[in-house]
Amino acid sequence: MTDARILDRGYRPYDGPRLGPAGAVRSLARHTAQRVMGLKRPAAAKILPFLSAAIAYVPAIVFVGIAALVPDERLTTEFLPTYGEYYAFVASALVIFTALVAPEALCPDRRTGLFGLYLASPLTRTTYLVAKAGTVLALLLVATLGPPLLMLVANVLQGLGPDSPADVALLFGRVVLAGLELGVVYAAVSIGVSSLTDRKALASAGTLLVLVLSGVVSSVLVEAIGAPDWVLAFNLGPAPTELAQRIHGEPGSVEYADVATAALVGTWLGWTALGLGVAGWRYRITKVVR
Amino acid sequence: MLATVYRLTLRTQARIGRLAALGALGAVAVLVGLAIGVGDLDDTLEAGTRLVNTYGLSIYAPVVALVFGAAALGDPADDGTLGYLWLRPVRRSHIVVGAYGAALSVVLPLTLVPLVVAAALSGGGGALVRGTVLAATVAATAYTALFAYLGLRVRRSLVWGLTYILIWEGFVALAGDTAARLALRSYTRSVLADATGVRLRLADVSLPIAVGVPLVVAAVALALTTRRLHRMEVP
Amino acid sequence: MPVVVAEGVVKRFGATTALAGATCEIGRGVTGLVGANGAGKTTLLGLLLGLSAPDAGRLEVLGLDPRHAGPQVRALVGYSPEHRSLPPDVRANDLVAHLAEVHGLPRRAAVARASDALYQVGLGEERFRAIGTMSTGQTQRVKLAAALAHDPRLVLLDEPTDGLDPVQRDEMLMLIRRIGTEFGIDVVLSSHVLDEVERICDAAVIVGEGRVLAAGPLDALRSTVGGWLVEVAGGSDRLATALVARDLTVTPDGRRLLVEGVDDPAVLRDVLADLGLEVVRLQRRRLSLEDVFLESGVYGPVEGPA
Amino acid sequence: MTWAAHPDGVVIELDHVSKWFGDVVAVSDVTFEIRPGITALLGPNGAGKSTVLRLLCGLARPSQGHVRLLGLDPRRDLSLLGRIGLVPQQEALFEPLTPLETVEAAARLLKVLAPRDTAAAALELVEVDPGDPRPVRALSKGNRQRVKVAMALVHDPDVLVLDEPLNGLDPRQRVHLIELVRSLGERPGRCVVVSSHVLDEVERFGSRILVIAQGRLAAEGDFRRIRDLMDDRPHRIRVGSADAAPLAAALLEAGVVQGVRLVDGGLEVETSEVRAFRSAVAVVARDRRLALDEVVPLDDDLDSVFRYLVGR
Repeated sequence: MTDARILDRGYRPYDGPRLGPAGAVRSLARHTAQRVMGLKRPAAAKILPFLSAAIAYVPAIVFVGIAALVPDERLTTEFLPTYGEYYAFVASALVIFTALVAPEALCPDRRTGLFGLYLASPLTRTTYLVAKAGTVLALLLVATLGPPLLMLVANVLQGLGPDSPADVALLFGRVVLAGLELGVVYAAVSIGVSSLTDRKALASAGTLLVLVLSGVVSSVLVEAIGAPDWVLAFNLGPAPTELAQRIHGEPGSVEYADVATAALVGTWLGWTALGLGVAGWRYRITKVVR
Repeated sequence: MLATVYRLTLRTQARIGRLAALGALGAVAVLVGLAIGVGDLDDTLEAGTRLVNTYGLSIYAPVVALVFGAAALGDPADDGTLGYLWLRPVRRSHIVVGAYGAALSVVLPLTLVPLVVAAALSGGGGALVRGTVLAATVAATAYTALFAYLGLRVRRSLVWGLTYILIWEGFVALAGDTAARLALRSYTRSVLADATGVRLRLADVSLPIAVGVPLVVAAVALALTTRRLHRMEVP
Repeated sequence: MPVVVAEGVVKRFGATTALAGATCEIGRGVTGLVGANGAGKTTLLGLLLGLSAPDAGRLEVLGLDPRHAGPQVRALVGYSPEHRSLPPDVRANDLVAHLAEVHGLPRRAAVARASDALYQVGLGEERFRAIGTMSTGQTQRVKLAAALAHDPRLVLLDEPTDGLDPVQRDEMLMLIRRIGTEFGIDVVLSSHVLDEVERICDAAVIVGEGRVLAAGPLDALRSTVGGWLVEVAGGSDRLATALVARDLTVTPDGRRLLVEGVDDPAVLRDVLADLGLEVVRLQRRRLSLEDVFLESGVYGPVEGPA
Repeated sequence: MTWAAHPDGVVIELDHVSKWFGDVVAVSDVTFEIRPGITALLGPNGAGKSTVLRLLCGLARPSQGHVRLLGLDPRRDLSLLGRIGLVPQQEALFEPLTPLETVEAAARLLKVLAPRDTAAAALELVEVDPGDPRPVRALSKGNRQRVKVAMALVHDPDVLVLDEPLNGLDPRQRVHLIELVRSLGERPGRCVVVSSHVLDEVERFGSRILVIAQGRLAAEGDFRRIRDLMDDRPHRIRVGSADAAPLAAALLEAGVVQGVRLVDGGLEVETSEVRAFRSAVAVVARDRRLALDEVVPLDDDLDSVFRYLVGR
């Protein structure tokens, strides 16, 4: 046996499996999620995303804590918020998180030119956008679906939740639907705005502006000009939360008393279609500098 | 020479994106003015003045002045085209005045039109409109000059500018009279208060001073900008 | 089997015709793609990657038709664009591993090959630094590693020496040469610096006004045209008269003399020896790629509407 | 325009110039003079070359020492700026303007008579169509580069500084611009400073070079004479011959070479007495009736000179 040898350290070809476009979409999604949450990036990039996501969980943890510590069941059911009302507590955290996720997911690729490299890979403009939109939605669901699910599980474990499995399943369905509803509309709007510019600061400001302006304009139109009440449904602040409460079969807030659920669903569809439509159009026409 | 710098700056800075965005902000002022006018308020002058003061003079005018003022010389300094103005046998003061003039030619209309329309629609009457015109003009002139200097002095001038508008003028200046003296807002606010007779917080400066001080501030800012341009190392 | 086959490829963007019937074959090894600005080079690269479809003609890359098998082609091709196109706040090894994965490699293999590729392009421990902190030279190497990590069969490089200083340029050119030979990965090098193409390419494709004006191995393109270049340190005119006396035709070209009509080089040796001149250079004259380029009438269209 | 002619025609003078950014020394104690004609400014990335360039035309201020252009200080004398033409490296232009408007604006600022016509002429000189209605935003990198050159020529400057002017140009445009700059360099009294990394093209501008490495002046003058000064680097020359071995022996015997290597088609020699070798090679071959059909120097082009001066 020779006791010495020199291995060829030169270039080694690869002959293992190749995963094709599906692998590319998964990888892009994972890389984007890491980038948005600041992982594998300087510490400062982690603060805002984790902070705003965490704020969405704090009330849930507190309520679960109270339900566990306070023995008197009547008090807890009276005092603690219902699943629908929960969103009102975390509205500001949701808005901040929304204004962070999509801009960080979409804008840097175009600004640094990495988008051009992605197009030179098995990804196409469509699969790229699908992967990015999916990631943005998944991250937003962490903030819109996570906390109520946490409360549901905790309540069921402590026996506070509904008794029969059928009721639990129904409640679970409603929690998921409400979480999805909020996540989708906020994802769509923020993706739409983020596709319009390659500077994430502008995209974040733009997203907030759209949320605020939709409120200002709709309330001014209704109160000052006397437009019909359903116009309030366009307000991206309270309307999605109102729809979430409707999903849970709870009576919503007073202003929306005489706004039909159909209107709320209609505007929900409208905003979602508008956001995704704008993004789809922008990503089809973006010229890549080669 | 000065006219060439003026034309160059005007053509490169008046970009659709910025005009649209600030136009939208201006439209909000008009909408709220309309809301006041249509609503059955008893004292529209009071409400109109509050609108022009809180939204117009405290946020809208400074932001418009910041966007175009800081960009007048800040953008060329960032992207390197400043060299095409600087490496010329042109007095530095001509460059500064030309760029400032161009910025002002955009800031003035963009500030005056929405605020005056809002003032008129709010039913505040001639006094409010006159007050708005004078106050907005003073604000535009002073803020644009101040931010022109900022744009050349620091990088990321938008962030520093917003900090000045929202934090320094928004909070610190409310701490007391002496602090208020160091914020342009108290002067522009005094001009409005003087014209409309509506009492506004920390707006107790006489008209000549309320107009004079901002103009002096503008002149000093332009002088500093000229000195800075003369001594700086063009990227 | 040629790596790329193009037959009568036409591509129009609105009013301008970017490619008007380009036909050529790109073989193994390192091939230079040269052409005037706006002559269709960038369009051709885009078609090779299947990013846009030709209006007419046939295109084949690695045996696949990029129009229908775009993703498959791009999985086997590495591309390093000209412009600065890397995120500054991501570490080099993370980015290269990610791009390898996006090109179809499983996670484990991607991380291993990324590290290996970064070594091959000469990046040591700096591959763990954020790309924003790297010099132009290092960034160009990261781009090259990103194009190699997924073991492509073909690499398209667009101005890889852009922004490098002379020593860095030589190192990058030697590296590209190694890729085309040692690594066994074919390279298409798009560049405006013909001297660099001439130094490391086996063949070249000259594109002009949307057509391929000339293509083939460099030796064939730069056919020897006869004639000798002679340069001496002083006494050049005495040399000229002596050569004319031997009824050779002599035309001065800067510090050198172009001597034609020489059938046996010994005559040059003898004249130089007789006059005792200092021989700085004695060389057969060969067309440079630049001569071939300029003579092929490569006048890119005066910028019509883009 | 008469200018205060420096006594012996020196146009640009740096005297013990140093430049610090914070505690980073970009340029340390550099002294040189540039006379009319074309001088190439070379240096590795990050070695201070671009800082020297900015000091030269007054964009930057020396921390120590002084810079004189045509006898004047570019940082203080505004009128001097009307005699300098600079083609900067960055690509930014006044995007919404057309090529003609861009160059005309420069002409006006430079107090040129008939700015519009002079601008049109400058554009034609660099082969850009003055009538092109499109804003420079829409032009290719090559054309934008040529608009920048036109801006630097419109006032017929006495000092022309070009920072990597060939960037983005295609081969034909490069040849044309090299010829243009050469002709500009021939105007008496004008001094042209060109910086570029593509040394094969720099050789065509001329042979005078200034090399900046690690913030200091590494070499100055005609690069061929610089090469000859490098006696620690023997000249490597390829000699083509069918009788390679006997010729190698003969040359060794003649004592004009220090090292020989047989290669296919001939031999490669190393010699430190390059002049002796050049005089002997033809004579030795003829006397011994040995074939000699090629003598090609391998390392006296600018690329090798630069590498020896600066290479790691």
